Amino acid sequence: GKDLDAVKKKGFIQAGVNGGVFGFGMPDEKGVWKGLDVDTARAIAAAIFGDASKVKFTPLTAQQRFTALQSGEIDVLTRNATRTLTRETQLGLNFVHVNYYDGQGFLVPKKLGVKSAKELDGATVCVLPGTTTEQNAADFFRSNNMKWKPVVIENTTELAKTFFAGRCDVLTSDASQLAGTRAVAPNPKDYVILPEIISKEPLAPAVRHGDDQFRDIVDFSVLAMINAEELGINSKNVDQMLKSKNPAIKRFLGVIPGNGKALGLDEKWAYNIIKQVGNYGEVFDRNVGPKTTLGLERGLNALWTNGGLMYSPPFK
Amino acid sequence: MTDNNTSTSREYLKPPVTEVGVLGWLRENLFNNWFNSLLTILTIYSLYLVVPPLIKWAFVDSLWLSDAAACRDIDGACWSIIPANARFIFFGFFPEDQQWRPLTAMILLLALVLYSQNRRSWNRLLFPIWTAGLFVMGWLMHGGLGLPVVETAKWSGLPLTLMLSLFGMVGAYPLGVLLALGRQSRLPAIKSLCVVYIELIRGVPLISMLFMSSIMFPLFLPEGISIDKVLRAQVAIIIFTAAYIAEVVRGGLQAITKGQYEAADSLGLNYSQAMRLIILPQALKIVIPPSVGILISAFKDTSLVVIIALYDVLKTTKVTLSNPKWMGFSSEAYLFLAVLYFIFCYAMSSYSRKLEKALHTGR
Amino acid sequence: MTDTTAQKTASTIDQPIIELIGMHKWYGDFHVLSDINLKVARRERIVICGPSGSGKSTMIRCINRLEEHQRGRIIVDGIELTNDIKNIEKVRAEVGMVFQHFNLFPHLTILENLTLGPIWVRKEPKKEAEETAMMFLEKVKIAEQAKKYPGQLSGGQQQRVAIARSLCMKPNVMLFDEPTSALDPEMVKEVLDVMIDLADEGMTMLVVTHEMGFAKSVADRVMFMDEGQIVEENTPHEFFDNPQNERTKLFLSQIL
Amino acid sequence: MTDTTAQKTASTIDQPIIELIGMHKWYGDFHVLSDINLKVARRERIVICGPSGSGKSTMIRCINRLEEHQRGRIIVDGIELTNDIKNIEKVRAEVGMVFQHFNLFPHLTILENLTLGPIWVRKEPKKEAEETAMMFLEKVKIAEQAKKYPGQLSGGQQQRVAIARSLCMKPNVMLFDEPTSALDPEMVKEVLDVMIDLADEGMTMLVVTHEMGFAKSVADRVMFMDEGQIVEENTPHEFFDNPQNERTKLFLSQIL
Amino acid sequence: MSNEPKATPDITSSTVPFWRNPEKRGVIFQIAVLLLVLGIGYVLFSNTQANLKRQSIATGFSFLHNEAGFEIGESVIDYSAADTYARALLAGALNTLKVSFIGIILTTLLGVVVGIARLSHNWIVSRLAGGFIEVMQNIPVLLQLFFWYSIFYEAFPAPRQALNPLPGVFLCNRGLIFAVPEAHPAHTPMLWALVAAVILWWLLARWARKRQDLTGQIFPVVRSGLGLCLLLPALVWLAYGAPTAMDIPVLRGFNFRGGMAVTPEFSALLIGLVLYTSAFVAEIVRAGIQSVSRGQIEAAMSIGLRPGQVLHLVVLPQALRVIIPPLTSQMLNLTKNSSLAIAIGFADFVSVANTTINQTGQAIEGVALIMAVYLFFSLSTSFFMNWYNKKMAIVER
Ligand SMILES: Nc1ncnc2c1ncn2[C@@H]1O[C@H](COP(=O)(O)OP(=O)(O)OP(=O)(O)O)[C@@H](O)[C@H]1O
Ligand SMILES: Nc1ncnc2c1ncn2[C@@H]1O[C@H](COP(=O)(O)OP(=O)(O)OP(=O)(O)O)[C@@H](O)[C@H]1O
Ligand SMILES: [Mg+2]
Ligand SMILES: [Mg+2]
Repeated sequence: GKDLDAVKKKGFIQAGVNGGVFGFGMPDEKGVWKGLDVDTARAIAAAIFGDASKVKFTPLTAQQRFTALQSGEIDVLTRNATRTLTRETQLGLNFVHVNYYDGQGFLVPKKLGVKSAKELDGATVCVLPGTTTEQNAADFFRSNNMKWKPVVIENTTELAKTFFAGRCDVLTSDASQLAGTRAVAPNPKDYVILPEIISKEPLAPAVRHGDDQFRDIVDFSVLAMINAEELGINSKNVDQMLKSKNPAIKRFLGVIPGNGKALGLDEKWAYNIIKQVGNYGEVFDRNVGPKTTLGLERGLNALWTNGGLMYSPPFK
Repeated sequence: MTDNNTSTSREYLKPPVTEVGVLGWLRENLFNNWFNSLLTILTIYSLYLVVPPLIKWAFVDSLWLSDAAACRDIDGACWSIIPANARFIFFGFFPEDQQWRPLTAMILLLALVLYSQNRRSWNRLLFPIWTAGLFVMGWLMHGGLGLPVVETAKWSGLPLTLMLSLFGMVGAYPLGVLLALGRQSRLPAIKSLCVVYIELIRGVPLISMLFMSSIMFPLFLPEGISIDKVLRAQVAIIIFTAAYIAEVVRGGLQAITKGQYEAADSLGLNYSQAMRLIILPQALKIVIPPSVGILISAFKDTSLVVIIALYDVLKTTKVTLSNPKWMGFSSEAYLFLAVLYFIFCYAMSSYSRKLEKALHTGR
Repeated sequence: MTDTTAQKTASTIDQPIIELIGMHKWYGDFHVLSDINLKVARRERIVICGPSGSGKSTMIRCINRLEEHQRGRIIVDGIELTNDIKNIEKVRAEVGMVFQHFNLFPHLTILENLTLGPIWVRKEPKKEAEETAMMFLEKVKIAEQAKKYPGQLSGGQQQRVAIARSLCMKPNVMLFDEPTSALDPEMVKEVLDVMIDLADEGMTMLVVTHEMGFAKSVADRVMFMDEGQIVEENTPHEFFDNPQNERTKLFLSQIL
Repeated sequence: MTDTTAQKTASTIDQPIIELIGMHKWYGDFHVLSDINLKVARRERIVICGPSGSGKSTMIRCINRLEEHQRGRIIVDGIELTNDIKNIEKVRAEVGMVFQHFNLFPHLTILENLTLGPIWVRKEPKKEAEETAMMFLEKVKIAEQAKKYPGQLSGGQQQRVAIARSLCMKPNVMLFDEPTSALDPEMVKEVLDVMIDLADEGMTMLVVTHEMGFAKSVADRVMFMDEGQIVEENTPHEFFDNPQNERTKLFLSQIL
Repeated sequence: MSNEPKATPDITSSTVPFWRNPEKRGVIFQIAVLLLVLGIGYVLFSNTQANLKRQSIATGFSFLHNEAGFEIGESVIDYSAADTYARALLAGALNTLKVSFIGIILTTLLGVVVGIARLSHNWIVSRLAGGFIEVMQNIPVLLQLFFWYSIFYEAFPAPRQALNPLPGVFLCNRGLIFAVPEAHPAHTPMLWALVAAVILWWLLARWARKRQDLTGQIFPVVRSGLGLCLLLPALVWLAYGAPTAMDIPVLRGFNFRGGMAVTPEFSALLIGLVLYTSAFVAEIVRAGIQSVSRGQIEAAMSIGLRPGQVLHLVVLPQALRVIIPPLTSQMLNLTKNSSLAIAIGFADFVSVANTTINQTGQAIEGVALIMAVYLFFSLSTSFFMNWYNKKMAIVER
């Protein structure tokens, strides 16, 4: 398709990322991009070019992200965007497989003694604008007949600081970010995440309408990471796995050709992803997992075999 | 008067003590009536309340070169955030091994500024020197001709701030001059177009222009064509600044007497010659000080590109602050930025004041 | 003129109207005026001249307290100038001043310029103030310009308006600080004419000027100042024909 | 002078160099010039005088199209002034103009002021233009100031430079609009001397001035304008000694 | 002399080719430029149309009637998530107006004070004012806003530890919350009484002027006017039995209920804008006062005017002419800069429009709305200013 051709001609893929969310898309002290979304984009580059470094990142605000994609400024959007019906239809986008299942929740200081989100009547709530968060929160409070006051701040950092300083009683955001925010609190133990998850937030990469081949490649790049984890392949053992007898693995890694041709890619595309970026579990652990500052559990993002939602269709 | 002129020998008396010296100065400047005395005492008292704790926080109890963890244990300022993150704050995404390039470019800029700050160097050479300087700076930043190319998406931090304002000014000036000439034009259509442009742009905030460049503009272009984000913001800044320059230049044009136009006409110069050789050289010289003022605002205004996710020096600092390690030290970081901006702007504004005086007295 | 003034005037008829006794003034370290002694009798016309920077302006500005003196006494019509605001106000009501640069109020019409003082300081009804104003405007031969703004008048006209403005306050003394030196030559005469009329009517006048013709024809006494001192004073006749002091001679040789 | 000009000059030698026929001009509703008829022969020197606002400046400014006329014809050296830009350019190259306020270009040196026209309009090489310029500067006796800026010169010097600037364009006619009235009296003579030299060399000149001495000694004809019309014209002798028109008489009585 | 203006030009220009006729050249040039501008406009427009269609993006302003579905932190009018986008935007616009209006008043006051302080004979005061002006002018306002906001939420305690400096007044990181009189039927008549007092004041001023014209006596109009404004409402209040019930804020649940609150976002924005702009205003005021020459003041003093009268009758009328035009453009700057509210969470027009763009995806309409609203503010101000300047211009020769 034309988008893929254009990307190949350019020699790199232009990915829109968040730029300010720790663990998902943010530059480190050296200016190197880090995060789950960033690694997803790298995986796509590895699939197309066999080189995970052939990707350039464009940081985008919430308002810019869709026009940037529509106008062709970026080729793929990997910026914690929730897949919704309107976005899919009215904005002319195609979302691919979810790379992070999220849901909106509430973070409160322990000392308030709040046990449930239903007790939040009259609270002041810190919200990050530009996502579905504002609307979700409004819906939740309305449906439970509670009053509230939003404090809407554009910038994640500013918002977190504001919350810790006690400007708001509650911080609402996607659960992933709540954990992240709590992790950087002056004293993380003073804060709890309330049990209610008030929305479904399947965060997925998106491409624009018009090039199904490219969409497939992006979709399967995400799936390949999940599939690899299912198959037990990771960046360290991928070379040995090339010798595996398992036909599923052989097909996956392109030892038995076919998948690559079907996508219009090199047969080693999946191998390249795993070798250069890692499987989903690795990427998760590296960026947001329990050992990182964010310290997120796998939860919904565990493999289906472990009670999560991550499930890959067969690669054949 | 010499001493031998005896008829009226003039005795110079010392003035009463209350008029001169420290006492005189104090009386004259601080305590010349009860109201001023009260004011003085109140001011000194409030300074006493504010300044010592501030000094304690900023200097006595502070850390300058430590890691983030050490900072959590002190009461004072944690200036360490700056040196620890200096690379990213100043140069952002610019590849580390190429970092010398923006550094050289900035030093070059500084040298150019220092050189042209002296009015004696305002001669025919100045323009080619600046043109060459800007080209070299562009080359250093972008690469090519032997240097690896660094695309604009990676330009960030202080160089981006400087480039946006500098090229904003350089780009806006010709446009502004054209608009000013257009606004003075006798042709009604041209005049109204320019008036509409100038008033429209001056009527809206810069961030709406930036929104336009970042959200709306991509939709204006034909399918498949896209313009770099930095360039779009740069264009928005140019379009915006040009309107203000136009008004300043118009002031300069109005200061040129009708006689100059007539003398040019009667020599037989045509419109463009008269403008180029007679009117603009005079008008532009008059408006140098207010132009510096516009440069200052342009420099300050580039900080608004944070709102459209460009990594100028304010944004790189904010990114540093979103790193959990350094999250708590925003006051220090903001103060540092404030000082940085202050130094640049103050230098420019005091220079423009000096210039204004110099141009006012001399021809 | 209010009743009290009239009384006081009567009681002090033989006293000098202006008296400066051992007056000194400094600007910071700089000794501008040193030991000035001066008595001006009622109806006396005094011309003051001297080189630039000699302190002429400063001296007459001290008389209506536009500048503060630091030592010695200044007594105007029996009122001594001290820090007392009441006294300063009284003296200023008594003394009219005309400046080199006219200092008309550009935002007011000629008529309003003239009535401002009478209305706000002397609390005259507007109508009355305007009548007086028109009278003085006629006197300075400029009545037809009453509705114009100062910016629309020539320099000579402006200076005449300025004189009329002072006269509207019915002063007993008029001070002039180089009233013609900012004027184009052809306008000097019209202003001097007005001043001569004024002198003829018996106004007490202190005039800083280099118009020696005016001095000769009008002045009762001419004073020469240099370096902050009154160096010489004499009748015009003696002063011009027979100057005593070296510096006066030098000055006169340059100016005549 | 280019070849074509020379040819044309030859072929039109007995024609008037400037001809105004039934020329009218309005500023909006205001009729400034009405039915002006004027013929200027080659080498003729004409002085124009008249009260302020009578339209003298406007008339000579029409001749090099600094103002546009609305009716009648203006023909300069055989070229009629119409809307045609080419013609306007030609006429301006033919006609030099000197203004009351000199209008030198303050950002250029004297020499640059003089060479600007020759270089950009007549496309002369710089060297040649500078040589010519120096020649004319010498002629107006000011060659040593070539490197200075106008702001550093006295009024009289500036006006002489302005004359030289016009001459550098090698005009056939020179227009002067009160060239001496913005000058201090002591500088008038130096400018008039230059103009007299010019007249002696046979330059065609139209001079608006009130310097009657100049008119008497130099002019071939003197014209008197009032209310937008040429009221009287005559030889200087007749004009001054025997004016015909009442208004002329009144004007002369005021000015002489 | 005939008085036919612009009589038929018998200077025939028909023979001149059009490219040599300056007027025709001008017309042709203008047409060319207009065509160029229209052409560019058309290309952009058609591109946009094509893009929107291709990507099936909704267009038009019909979204304004849809339910907004988001809350706004503070609003002058009643607003809830169930209202339309149009109402949300209106609430945003009113918030912009609110902060601009209060900001303009405070800026003017502070600017005048600092400007006068800059001219003070008191060395310390004038230096401090100078320092204030330099610091404020030379730091980007956005940075200042961040700074003030962080002061607000970091320096003040939580609601439960709220400072209570006066009874009924609480200061905490939720803002300044204070008691207001409980709603009472007396309030409307009191308001009318105030209006009546203002009208009376005006009549009084006219009467005083007339009396002064006639008798020369001066009446203390300002003092008696202010007195009226206090007295009349107070009388009405007494007539209604002097209701003293107050709506006192109390801490219930998370927040204070009742009373009136000024939020930190609003305060930070206000303080930031006021401090920043007042530095510029101070310079304008200083320049304006200095533009009145010393001679004017001396002349006024020498006709015997008191210092207060000198200021009121001579200095201010002249200084204001110099001050007002640049002052207005500073006021406009303040209004435009209030759009930075988006960075610190105050729900101004831009911030609401931004959320709207984000939820509806209709960027073009959103940005167009933003521009239109600010243009409306600016242009109406300029029209007023042009009128004012014409009226006040000092007549010159
Ligand atoms: N405000 C001031 N501060 C300091 N020095 C001053 C001030 N005003 C005047 N002077 C100095 O005082 C001296 C006397 O000034 P003054 O104006 O009285 O002179 P003058 O005789 O009126 O001269 P001129 O003929 O130039 O008006 C001068 O040397 C002047 O420089
Ligand atoms: N641009 C203009 N618009 C309208 N009226 C004008 C303009 N220029 C001049 N006038 C009027 O035309 C009349 C003639 O002006 P002009 O300058 O030709 O007079 P002049 O004879 O040169 O007088 P002066 O001796 O004062 O220079 C005057 O009444 C003047 O007010
Ligand atoms: Mg003096
Ligand atoms: Mg004239």
